[in-house]
Amino acid sequence: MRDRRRINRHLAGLVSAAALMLGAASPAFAEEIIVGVASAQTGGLAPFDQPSLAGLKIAVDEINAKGGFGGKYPVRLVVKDTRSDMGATATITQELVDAGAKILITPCDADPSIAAGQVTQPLGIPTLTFCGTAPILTGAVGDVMFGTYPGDNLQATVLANYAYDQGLRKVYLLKSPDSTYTMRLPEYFGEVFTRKGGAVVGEGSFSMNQSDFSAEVTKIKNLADKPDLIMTAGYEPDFPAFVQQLRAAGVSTPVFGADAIGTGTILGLGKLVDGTVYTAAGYATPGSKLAAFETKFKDVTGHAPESAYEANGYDIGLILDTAVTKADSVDPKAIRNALASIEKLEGVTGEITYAGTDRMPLRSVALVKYQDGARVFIGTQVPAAAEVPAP
Amino acid sequence: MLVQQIVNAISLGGVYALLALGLAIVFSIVGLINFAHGELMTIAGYCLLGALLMGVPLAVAVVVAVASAAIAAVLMEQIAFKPMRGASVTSLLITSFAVSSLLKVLFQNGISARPQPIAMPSWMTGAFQFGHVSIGVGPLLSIAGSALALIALELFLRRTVMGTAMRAAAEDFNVVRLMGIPAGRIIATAFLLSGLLAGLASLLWIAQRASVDPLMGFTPVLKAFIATVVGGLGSLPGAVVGGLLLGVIEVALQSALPPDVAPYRDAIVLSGVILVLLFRPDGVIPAARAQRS
Amino acid sequence: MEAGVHGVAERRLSKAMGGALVDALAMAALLVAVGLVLTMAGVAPQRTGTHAAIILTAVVSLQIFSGNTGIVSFGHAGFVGLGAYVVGLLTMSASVQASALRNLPTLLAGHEMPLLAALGIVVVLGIVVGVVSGAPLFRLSGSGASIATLALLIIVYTVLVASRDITRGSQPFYGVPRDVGLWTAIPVAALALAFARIFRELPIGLSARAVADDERGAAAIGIDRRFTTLFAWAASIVVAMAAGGLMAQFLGAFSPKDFYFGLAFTTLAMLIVGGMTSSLGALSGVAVTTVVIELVRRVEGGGEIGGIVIPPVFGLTEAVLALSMILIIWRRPEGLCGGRELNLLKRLGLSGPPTAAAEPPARTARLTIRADGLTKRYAGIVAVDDAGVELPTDCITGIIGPNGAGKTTLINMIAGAVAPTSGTLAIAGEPVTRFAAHRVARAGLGRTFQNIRIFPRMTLLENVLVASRQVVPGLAAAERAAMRELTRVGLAHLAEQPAGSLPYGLRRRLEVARALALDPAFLVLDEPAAGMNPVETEWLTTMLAKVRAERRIGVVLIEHDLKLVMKLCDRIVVVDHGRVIAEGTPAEVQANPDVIAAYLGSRTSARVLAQTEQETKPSNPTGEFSHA
Amino acid sequence: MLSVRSLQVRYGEVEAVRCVDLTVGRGEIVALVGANGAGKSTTLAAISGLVRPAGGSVTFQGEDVTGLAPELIARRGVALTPEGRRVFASLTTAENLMLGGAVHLGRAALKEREAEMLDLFPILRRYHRIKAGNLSGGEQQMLAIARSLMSKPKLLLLDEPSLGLAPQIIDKVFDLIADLRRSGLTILLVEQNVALALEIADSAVVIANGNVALSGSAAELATSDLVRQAYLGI
Repeated sequence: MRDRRRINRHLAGLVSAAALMLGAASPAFAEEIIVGVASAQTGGLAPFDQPSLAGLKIAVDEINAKGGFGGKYPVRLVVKDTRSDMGATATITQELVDAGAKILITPCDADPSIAAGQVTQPLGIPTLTFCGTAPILTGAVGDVMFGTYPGDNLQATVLANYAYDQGLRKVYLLKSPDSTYTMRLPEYFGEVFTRKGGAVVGEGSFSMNQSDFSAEVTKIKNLADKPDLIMTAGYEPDFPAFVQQLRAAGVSTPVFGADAIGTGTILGLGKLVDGTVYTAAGYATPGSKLAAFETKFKDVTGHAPESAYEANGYDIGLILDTAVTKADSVDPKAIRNALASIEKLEGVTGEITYAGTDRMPLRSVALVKYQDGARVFIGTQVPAAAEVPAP
Repeated sequence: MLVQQIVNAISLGGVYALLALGLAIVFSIVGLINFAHGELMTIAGYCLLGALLMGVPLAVAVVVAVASAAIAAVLMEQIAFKPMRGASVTSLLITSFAVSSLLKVLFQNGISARPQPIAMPSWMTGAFQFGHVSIGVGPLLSIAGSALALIALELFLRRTVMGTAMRAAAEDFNVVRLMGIPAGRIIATAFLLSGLLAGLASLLWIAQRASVDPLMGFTPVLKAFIATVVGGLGSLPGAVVGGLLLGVIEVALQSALPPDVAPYRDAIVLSGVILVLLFRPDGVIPAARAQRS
Repeated sequence: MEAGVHGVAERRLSKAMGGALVDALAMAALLVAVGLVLTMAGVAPQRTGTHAAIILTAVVSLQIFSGNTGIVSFGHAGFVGLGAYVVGLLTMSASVQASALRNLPTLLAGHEMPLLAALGIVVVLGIVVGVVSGAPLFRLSGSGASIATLALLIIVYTVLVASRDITRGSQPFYGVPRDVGLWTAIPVAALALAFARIFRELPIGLSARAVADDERGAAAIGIDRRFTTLFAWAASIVVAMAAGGLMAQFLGAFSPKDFYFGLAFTTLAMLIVGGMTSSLGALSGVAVTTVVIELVRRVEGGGEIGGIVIPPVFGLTEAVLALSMILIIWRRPEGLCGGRELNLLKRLGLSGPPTAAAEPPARTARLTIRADGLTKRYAGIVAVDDAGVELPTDCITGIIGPNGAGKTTLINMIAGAVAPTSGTLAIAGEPVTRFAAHRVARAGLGRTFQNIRIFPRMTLLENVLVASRQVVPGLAAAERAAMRELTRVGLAHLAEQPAGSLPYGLRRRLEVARALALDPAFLVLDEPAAGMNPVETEWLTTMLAKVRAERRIGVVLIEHDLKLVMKLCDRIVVVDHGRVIAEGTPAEVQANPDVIAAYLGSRTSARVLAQTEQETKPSNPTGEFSHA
Repeated sequence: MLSVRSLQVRYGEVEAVRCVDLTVGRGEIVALVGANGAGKSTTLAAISGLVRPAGGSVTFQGEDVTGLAPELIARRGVALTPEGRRVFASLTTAENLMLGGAVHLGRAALKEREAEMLDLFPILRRYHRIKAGNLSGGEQQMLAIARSLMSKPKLLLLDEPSLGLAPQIIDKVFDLIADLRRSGLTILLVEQNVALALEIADSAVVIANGNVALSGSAAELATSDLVRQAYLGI
């Protein structure tokens, strides 16, 4: 069986090589374009990669129904599970490249994405992370690496702007050293917030997956200088635990968070999270593209999207379609250049721009507030590039 | 503030104690450090979720959840650990790792990799005010829950034949069998109890975090493991003491460490564990084991 | 080249070491061959191979420690990580460093070393880190030590995460040059594997395996468990950190979570699948697991194979790994290789046991063990109460007494296995009170145990070699000395067998041979004849008498078989209820009413005594212990 | 009542019992004697089910019980008082006694039997609520025997009851064994102290190196030179 697979792979290689030559000779010939997906379908990153892939698949099916990228290059997704393992990600990336992938999608985290990017960078193959948000990601790899989701610094900027505009001046930052996201996002927030004139009155730390916040809460409660808001990038299960325990201790200071808390669990907390503001890649207002996507997603898969990653996955499909259309070629370098020049693409999550950025998209960030057990849409912001703190 | 932190410490330590006790009961009888204990918690969580989704009242759902963890524990023993009886502690430990990782894959692919929300009733997030001190319903519930469970377990171990037999079996399993008490039933009871404790701890844990996910069992079982080691592997009073101690130390460090040092908290706690082991290799309260010549 | 090494093996190397070198070369050659095949197969297979070779290095590091000492370590993954960060920092370009690590201490900044130099530093650092982190391990043993390694894993992880200025904390550490390919990883892996294969034959490796098999038995032949464990730990940490260095340059970017429980479990699983106690086990574990993962993951993505559409089943890899691990533990707890090494020379029939050395010279000086007022109290019970004895060389002393009288405790105190509550002890005039067992052993006391403590997973030769090399410089000479003792107890023909396969009676002989290999001034035997048949007992008696006469050593034995005692011993010490109640020649002791009472109970003894007085004694030249 | 035929027991490679035959009749005391390591305790362990015989058979009251789990053999009325007493040190005297009869007797019968045992061993009455670990060696031996008797066994297997006890205590224990026999209990006694054993036994079996070296009536053996040779090595 293995031999046959290998022969198949060799055949695929030969076919694509032949197709490439043919393609060069006659550009009208419809050729398949392979999108390699090195994603974590199991392990710690699976909660992010699984929904992202589900969204991407829907987009690809739709695009193929119309003839493929740019209407003429049928798309084939080759998906391999990295098991959330770094070494496996690098190897699998190489395999996908060997299998003829012209575009590569990497897991929802900076580490494996950088490891994969180091394989694709020398080959010039455009590489997009599913939803990695660490802004250093693209700089660490080079010009083939693209973020798709709003970066940590971008989200923090939008949040800080909003908080300052609401007249809040003193912030308590709650960080966890356990991940880039939980550590850096509040720090970016602090940076923007102090630059605007706000003050950081205290910092606390927590360990992820350790639901007990009582000591931290007691500390916050007894702060001499009472904060106007608490900013954290903690998510499940830490965020619900924190808010529950904070409110139970009688502290009513509003808590701001980032996109990872836009989930059913947090919504399910009801009145506890009243006043919590968070960022999102997009917001499904009635009649919006996102709302339409969610309906569509439910029709196709039988269940509603569990997060914003499904929509983001779908948008990756749109981004790639746009880039290939623009490049009008399956040459990775051409696609890369086309990607880098995308400006104000209307995705289902909002507006996406790569032109003029370091390939972490400058894109719209939705601000949402939990109120009375429901989500209230505050608005969408695209911050000025200058406001966003450096990675 | 001090009173409040003490309450915090007891409440956290209580949950650790329940978990540690679950590990210790099984270890004392069959010499297995069951790392799949965390997955029993996850099973309880999913069953709680399932029951609630089917519209079962909370009280009933709680019973269903705890019972399911207990049944799962007994099944786990029957399927995975029974063929391994008498194997070395390390073999058993590693088998339990394998079982744990198998179950995680099952949850991730069979249910969902994403956390599933479990809405806790709002009264659980209230607080009582005692003068300057306000104490949350959550911590109180967890203190009361752990205390009741510990008392119930103590009564079971002291007042019933099976309980007495289990204490005896922890000391000298073979002699208990010589009294005509079936080995299988003692082992099954040990797993049943550990499952009940895991289920209960799971409820208290979930009450704090409001969601279930496939990987949720890992952190608590790690803490429980540390607690049992500090307390004395296989010693039931040791497990309780170890759990409480760990809770107290964690809360104390969390509230006392300056922000610069705070990230090193776990390193400090674990160095403490090594220190305890250096001076008391068998833990704070070593398990009573029959000396066999 | 192999022939050359083989030739050297004949002349200067010990047999075992020669065999190990050949095995090491064979395994290295295999790795190189696999590398060549992979090189031809394409870039992706090469990556798989590179990654597997690095993982192999990590698994080998685990094998060196856990396989030899028997302490399962969860901590190695953390040290792999430490190595990755060190190499990352040292080899990173200064410009990337300036942007990614702005607050890096200047000591660490701007080295831009080549990989090899960085690995050199890792080796040195590994020794330091190993010695420092090993401190708790060499004080603990068994599961306590195992748990301490788990704690170390968490500590290393936490420190890596918390030291943000140096490691970027939990953020990806990137910008490490990626110079590690198949032909960097394979030589390092081969080197590590060769080291692991050779390590087990080195004195320290032998000692470690002995400690793992039987801690008290090892102490009795002068092995310092603490030092041995620490040494094995430090050596393994060096390899682990080197694996980390390769990993750093293979991945280019990583963060602390890549070197946490996930890696710890994976490497441990691989080692267990292959078999923890041999370097071949490490190799086969990694090979089998890698092949299984490669096969299964091709299926789990789904697709069409031979016209049949297979739906994707993600998680299959993990599930298959977990299941195969459970199956291995159920069916082959010793792993696929059953804990055996390649032993190529033996397989090919090119190696036989070494020749035996000549007898050591007889001792000339008369020495004594002197115990005064030895007392041992266990919670409320006085096992030995103010016992004073003198045990000279060139004499066989029997210690007798009813079951539970305290004989074994007394012997254990003399041998350092049990610390006395009070009292003093001197061997040959040198005070050794409260010395640990291994120091007493080195002071010239060899012993056997009531419930035999041989090293079942080592061969007979290794069992004795580990003792002889304590007194004989040079492994080759020690091997010959070991062979001499095996010959003496009549086990030379079984030298290459694992000791665990010996029948009971022969185990006793092996234990005696091991004690004799220490070339002790005193040989202390705890119930040497228990469980032996009359022929075996007779053989033992003759052998002991001969050894005593030839080497003029002091023999001390506890024995229930009074026939043997009376026949063999020059002096007898009688112990009851923790006290020495009589001492003297066999005849003197037998006539002592206290002794008879102690043996037979007060009521019967009166009757027996009355009878004893009636019996005539001349018919029993060796003395007899009369009885109703 | 008990019949052991060609019993063979291995611990891995070690053959602890090679071939042992013995018969215990109703109401008898049979002594199983021999040197340390001869295979006496292993024989008892095999009869009680603690180790699985590698060969041979054990028949109790006409029923083949070879290789049954210890709990099943215990339920048929065989009680073993193990070597070294092995009382549950962290349990009270009362709890130790209770476990002895827990699966054999109902609640009321259990109380009654406990009272009988306390009459038989008055010394234990004082230590009723005391942890067994705090009792002296002799008291622990009494407790261990009483614990075995709680189940009203038909056959009592006694392993080295004199081990580690002071001479006066040993005499007491053996007086007690003689009393038990008078009350109709069948006893298989393993004892290293051959003189003591032969004094109270009806018949005896001498084991050496896992084989039966000799067997016969206690009176015969007590005067036999062969016993002295086999056991005392004279």
